[in-house]
Amino acid sequence: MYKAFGIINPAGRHIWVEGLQSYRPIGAISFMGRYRVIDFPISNMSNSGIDRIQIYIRRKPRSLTDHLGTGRQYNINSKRGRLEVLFTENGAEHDIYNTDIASYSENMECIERMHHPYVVIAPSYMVYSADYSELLQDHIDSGADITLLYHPVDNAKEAFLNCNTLDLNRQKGVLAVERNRGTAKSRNIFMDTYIMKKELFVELIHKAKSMSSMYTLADIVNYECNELDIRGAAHHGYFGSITDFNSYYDANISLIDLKNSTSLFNDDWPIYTKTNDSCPTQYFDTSSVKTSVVSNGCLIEGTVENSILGRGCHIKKGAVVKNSIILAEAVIGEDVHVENQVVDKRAKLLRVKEIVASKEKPGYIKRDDIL
Amino acid sequence: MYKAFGIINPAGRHIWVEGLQSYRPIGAISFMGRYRVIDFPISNMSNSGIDRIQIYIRRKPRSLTDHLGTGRQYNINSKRGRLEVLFTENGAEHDIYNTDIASYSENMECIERMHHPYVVIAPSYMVYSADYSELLQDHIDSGADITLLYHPVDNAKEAFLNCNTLDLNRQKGVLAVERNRGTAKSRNIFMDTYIMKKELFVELIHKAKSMSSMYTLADIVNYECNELDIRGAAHHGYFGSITDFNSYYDANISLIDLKNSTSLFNDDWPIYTKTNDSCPTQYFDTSSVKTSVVSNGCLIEGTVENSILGRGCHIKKGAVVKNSIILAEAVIGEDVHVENQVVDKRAKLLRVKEIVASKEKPGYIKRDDIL
Amino acid sequence: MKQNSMLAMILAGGRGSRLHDLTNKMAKPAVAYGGKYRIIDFPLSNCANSGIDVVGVLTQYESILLNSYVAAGRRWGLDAKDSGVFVLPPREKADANLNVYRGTADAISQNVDFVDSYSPEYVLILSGDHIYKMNYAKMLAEHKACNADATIAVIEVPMREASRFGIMNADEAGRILDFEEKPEHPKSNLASMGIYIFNWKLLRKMLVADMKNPDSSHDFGKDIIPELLNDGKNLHAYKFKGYWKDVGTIDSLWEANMDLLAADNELNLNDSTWKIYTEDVTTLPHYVGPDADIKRAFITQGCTINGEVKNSVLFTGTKVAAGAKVVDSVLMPGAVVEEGAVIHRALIAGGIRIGKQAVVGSADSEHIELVAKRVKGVE
Amino acid sequence: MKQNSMLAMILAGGRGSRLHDLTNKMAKPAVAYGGKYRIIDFPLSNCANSGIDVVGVLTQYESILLNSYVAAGRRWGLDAKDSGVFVLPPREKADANLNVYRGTADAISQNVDFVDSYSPEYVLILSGDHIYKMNYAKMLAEHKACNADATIAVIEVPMREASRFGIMNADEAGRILDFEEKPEHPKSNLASMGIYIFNWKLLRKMLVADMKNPDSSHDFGKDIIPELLNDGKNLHAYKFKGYWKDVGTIDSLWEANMDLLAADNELNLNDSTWKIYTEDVTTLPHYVGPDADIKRAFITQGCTINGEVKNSVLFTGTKVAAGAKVVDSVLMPGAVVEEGAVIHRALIAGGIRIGKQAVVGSADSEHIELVAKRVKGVE
Repeated sequence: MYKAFGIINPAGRHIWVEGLQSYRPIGAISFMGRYRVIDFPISNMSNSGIDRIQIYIRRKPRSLTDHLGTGRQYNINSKRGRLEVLFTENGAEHDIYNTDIASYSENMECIERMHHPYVVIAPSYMVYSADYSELLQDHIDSGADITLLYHPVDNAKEAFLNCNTLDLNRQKGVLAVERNRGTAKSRNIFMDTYIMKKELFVELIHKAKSMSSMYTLADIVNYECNELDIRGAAHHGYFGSITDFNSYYDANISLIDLKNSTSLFNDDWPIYTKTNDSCPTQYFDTSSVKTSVVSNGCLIEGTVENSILGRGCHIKKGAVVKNSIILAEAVIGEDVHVENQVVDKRAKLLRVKEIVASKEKPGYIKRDDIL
Repeated sequence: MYKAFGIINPAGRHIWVEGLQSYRPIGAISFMGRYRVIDFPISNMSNSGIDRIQIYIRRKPRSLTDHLGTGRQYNINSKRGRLEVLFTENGAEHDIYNTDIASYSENMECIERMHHPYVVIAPSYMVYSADYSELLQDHIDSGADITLLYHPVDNAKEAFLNCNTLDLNRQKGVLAVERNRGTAKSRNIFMDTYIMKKELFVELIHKAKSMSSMYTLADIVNYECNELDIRGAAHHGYFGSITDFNSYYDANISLIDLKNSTSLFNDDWPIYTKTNDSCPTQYFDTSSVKTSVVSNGCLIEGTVENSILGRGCHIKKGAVVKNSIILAEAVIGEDVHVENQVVDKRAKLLRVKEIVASKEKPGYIKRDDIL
Repeated sequence: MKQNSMLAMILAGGRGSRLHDLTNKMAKPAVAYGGKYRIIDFPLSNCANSGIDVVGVLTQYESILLNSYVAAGRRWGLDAKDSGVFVLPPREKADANLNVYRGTADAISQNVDFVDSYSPEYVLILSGDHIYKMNYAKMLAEHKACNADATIAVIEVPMREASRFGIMNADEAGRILDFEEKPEHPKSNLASMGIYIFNWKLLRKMLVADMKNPDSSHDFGKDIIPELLNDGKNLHAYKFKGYWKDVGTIDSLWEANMDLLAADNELNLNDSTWKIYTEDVTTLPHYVGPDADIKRAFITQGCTINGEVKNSVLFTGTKVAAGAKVVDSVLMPGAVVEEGAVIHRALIAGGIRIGKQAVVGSADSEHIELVAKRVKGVE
Repeated sequence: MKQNSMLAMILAGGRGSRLHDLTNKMAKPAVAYGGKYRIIDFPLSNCANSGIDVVGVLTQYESILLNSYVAAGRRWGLDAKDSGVFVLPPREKADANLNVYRGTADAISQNVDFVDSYSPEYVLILSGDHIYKMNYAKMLAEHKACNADATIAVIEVPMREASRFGIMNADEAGRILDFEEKPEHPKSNLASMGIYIFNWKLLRKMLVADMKNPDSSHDFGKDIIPELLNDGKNLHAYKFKGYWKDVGTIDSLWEANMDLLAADNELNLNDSTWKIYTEDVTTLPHYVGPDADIKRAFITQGCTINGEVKNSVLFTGTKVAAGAKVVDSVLMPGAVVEEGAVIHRALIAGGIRIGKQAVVGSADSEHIELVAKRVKGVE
């Protein structure tokens, strides 16, 4: 499938994973122990035959560029294909002008250089599996101008509150793209995934820019709903949207459940990531682990339940880890009790023996912190 | 040689290659047709066995990160070794606070993480060959605290005006590091290359920062001349310092001369770069080329003299190119006469038929421009 | 394998003995071509550009250079996570001794386990010694669209030359009716290019049967294709248009190089949408000296030219000294022409030195002179 | 080659027939070890970590898996510009037919042209089937410092076991006085590890002579080393301290895996300054179910464990169902233990399924049971 190139769009200003995002863009945040969030959209593209991918990024690029390398781990041909990291230099972090349109516009030259007729745009902050080559074929066959991917949910009152929704007619025509206001249970959550002709994409960028410096791609697509043939395509299978700290926590924890993880991961649709060459995890005499996902390189002497351990964690004797997400190389010291926490990379929980939060409001321990 | 890690330091605020540098950092500027300036320090490090290299960068990172990839083209083991691009996020372009010390300081965590006892620091804007493993061994054997590399020249009145010089005693002890004021012909031009213990380096960063927010590494080393045992090591062979537009032009043109290029390039000390997979250059019936360096992928129908052609240039029938540096994919149209020019990437010189400057003040044609 | 579930196998075992001294120390697919390439770069780059991730290369004769050359799959970008170029020489097994490949089909048969380990739906069989650019993805699409059991790429050749080829007779829809190897009286001018797509399950069955057949020569053209036609399978002819050359002799290798000098040469190596990838050589761009005179030439990096070069192709690192003259010739990698030497209609092998004032070849010879030993000049 | 001008050659041709069914379809160096590794990962990672860029791997027996495994040099970072892992099977030459390697020295002799193409100063000869971590750069430094003609790595073994090894008798400075292959009455306990550094010029000369010697068995230990000693060459013994294991039998392979369970095991695979690199597998981290009970275990990604696992090593993608019990055992990649099955002191080969309620091995057996075929359980 050389018809389309891919774009991984940056998180907009309404999306912020408190704590974790101070150190890296959402795409570079650890997920399910050994992945980064951005592994999902890139693997989807690679598996769909898309081998020219632009990744837009605004700040703290190091962890992301380190992780991506030249894209070989995503099985992208290093001659023919290319992962291109495009930087946005203008505009500060929480700036209201900080839109995806601004990023595209600043790198317009690189977009115009692509010779593919179509573009597939997917977000760096959503986790799902989807075959874009099928979606593109359907898009072409349908004759639509734009196809938007959505996921029907029935918990939109309490979840996906930072997401957009699609208002659809019976023919799946999109009537509006609007923010989820939590007013109804059943909603079609917009997955921030677009398929359209490259030409139309360029046109929309220009138009959005001329209409308002604050317009996003979703805004301009919403504006065009009456003018263009915009259609929704329903997504099935696991869908996680990481738009704030709680949704990050929930998405991870929900995937401990084999039923969910089986619907996201399957052998025919590999999710690639960068290997760290860690050795297997070592369990000691005193270990007790249940219902957990454990990455390589850990040393486990304590108790772990309903948790996710990143690479190279050390759970010492007498330590108890429950309902928590422990990022790489963290140390949980002897007899330390951790519950409902996200423990960031290399944090060491040694002296304070009780670090417990509620499930509704999980806690966060900063990177490199010693407690 | 796993004793040292490498640092490629960024160009300070007094260094600016007018025109070219608007689009990319100096390190990413094309050199001798197929190279980038940064290929030289990285190849020197790789050939010396240094396989952990930090590259500091401030702005317009795309062309540099694209070019560097994971460093495989520099023969750096992709598991054991690492090219790490470190970004400086604070401080604007021409900011007076824009010092190398500020960059190091912002990324102190990454420097402290290195477990090598020594550091070799080389600039991204100087072109030379040197074996750092020998220099390091000499440094260790000498017992000096810091070794500085210098190049003795006898044209310091008119050249190297943006460089520092070393004031040396008879034992090659450094008495001062001071700006070349063009007051004497013979000077020891400081090659902005340092060898010292990592610990001392970290100490100097802290000290410089505490003394003045505007202090550079060279400033603090100068300040320490009385306290520390700082020695000069003389460099032999070709030395080019690219600190402004004229020195960029001169360094390129001087290397057309086989005598100079042979002293920079030799089979035992490969200068690596990223291949572009261009096919060989095609000469047509009407071509006439003399005393020039020609990269692959060009189509030559016209006349080229004492010039350097980048990859994929097209010199059309009747065109005359003299004493010029033509960057990749530029087109010199029919009967266009170009003399003493630097023509940036993808520029097309089609309609204006005379583009001639003087050798003393060579001209510059902007990237993507159509004349 | 995700992209199109097709794996490629390149037959690269042949010596190519009509290339004489050029193939003493290397197999034919490793022979240099076009200034900076080796012949096998073409099928390998075609694979990379067609989105094929896994390529097996069947080697045998003097495979050391070829093996290490293709093993570095990075050259064609075939070094990503699930990609690779795999060298497949004959090997010793628990139930079989070390044995040479007895034919093109036998080479695949002996590596059924390799193919199986990727469980591809389709297998593409290629020859390692043809020069051409082809999008195998398009061929696969036609194979699928026609519901073919096997698809064979064919090219129209001049009718008078047809008897030198394997000729396919196909109906209008492209279904192959019969196949004749080098027919005296060819019925069509559609020559097989030796490029096949098979449904792997079917081919696997055929190969297992073929291995047991004592009368078989274990060759695709002679045994497998006729057998498939006998069985009434749907064999489809995929018509290829474009440059295609099998360089079997010194004359044709020279000719293929000369083809590149035409302003609008059909192979067009300068096409950035279908690059041919090759070894990345660490040399300077080429240097043209003050006394050089170059017209109609194809010159690559690492060369140093100070003499006259006309209508010639200069490979990596060649040198032409002042006063020397190279006309209608090919200088292979590292060849050196000293002061005043004159070369006409010759192919100078890699690393060979032509001494001062020496005269090699002649402007009106019928055949091209291959120079594979040092020619002494005036001392 | 810039860094230390030493090229490595790994001898990986052996079948390792005492590993029985494990080596039916693969050579011994390809055998799985330690949860996620293959044995040959150790010499290859050691090379990468020692700054060696070019490695030749001499393969022969059932080399398909091994060839394609090592060909992907990216696994050890050996895929940079001037780096590479090159598979060197026996080959057909212009002046020689396809022939198996007759001995360790013959394997190098047949590839002199490969070594020559890199013109190294030193050649490091390694065995592909030993488990250890070693910095060859240090060994080379000692080789240079001693001005040795050849350096042989040795390890102290218990005196009573010395007669199972090739024993070096060296003086205090480390100069080797004599060498005895499996001596009845060993004079020292310094066993050769089969790791040699040679000055290439000297070795090259020795090999050419050895090829012509009709009485030679073309083996380093039996022919080359004794010959060097005869010639009065300076042979140096490099003393290695640390974990080193040649896993020749099922019992020793099992033991080497069990060694990893000790809290302070000497091999220490968790050392981030000397990582062992291996295939990058695309799987989830391992999943531990609600009914799992794991103590003293070494478990890697892709496993699903819901039963009892004690004192065992679980390789990539193994499954232990609820109610199953795995004790003192090794489950090789993809092995599946179904509900209620019980395994003691066994080594379950890759992909093997142990059926429901089946019982395999016993807690007090002398030897380890190798299970290489499916064990049916209660249906």
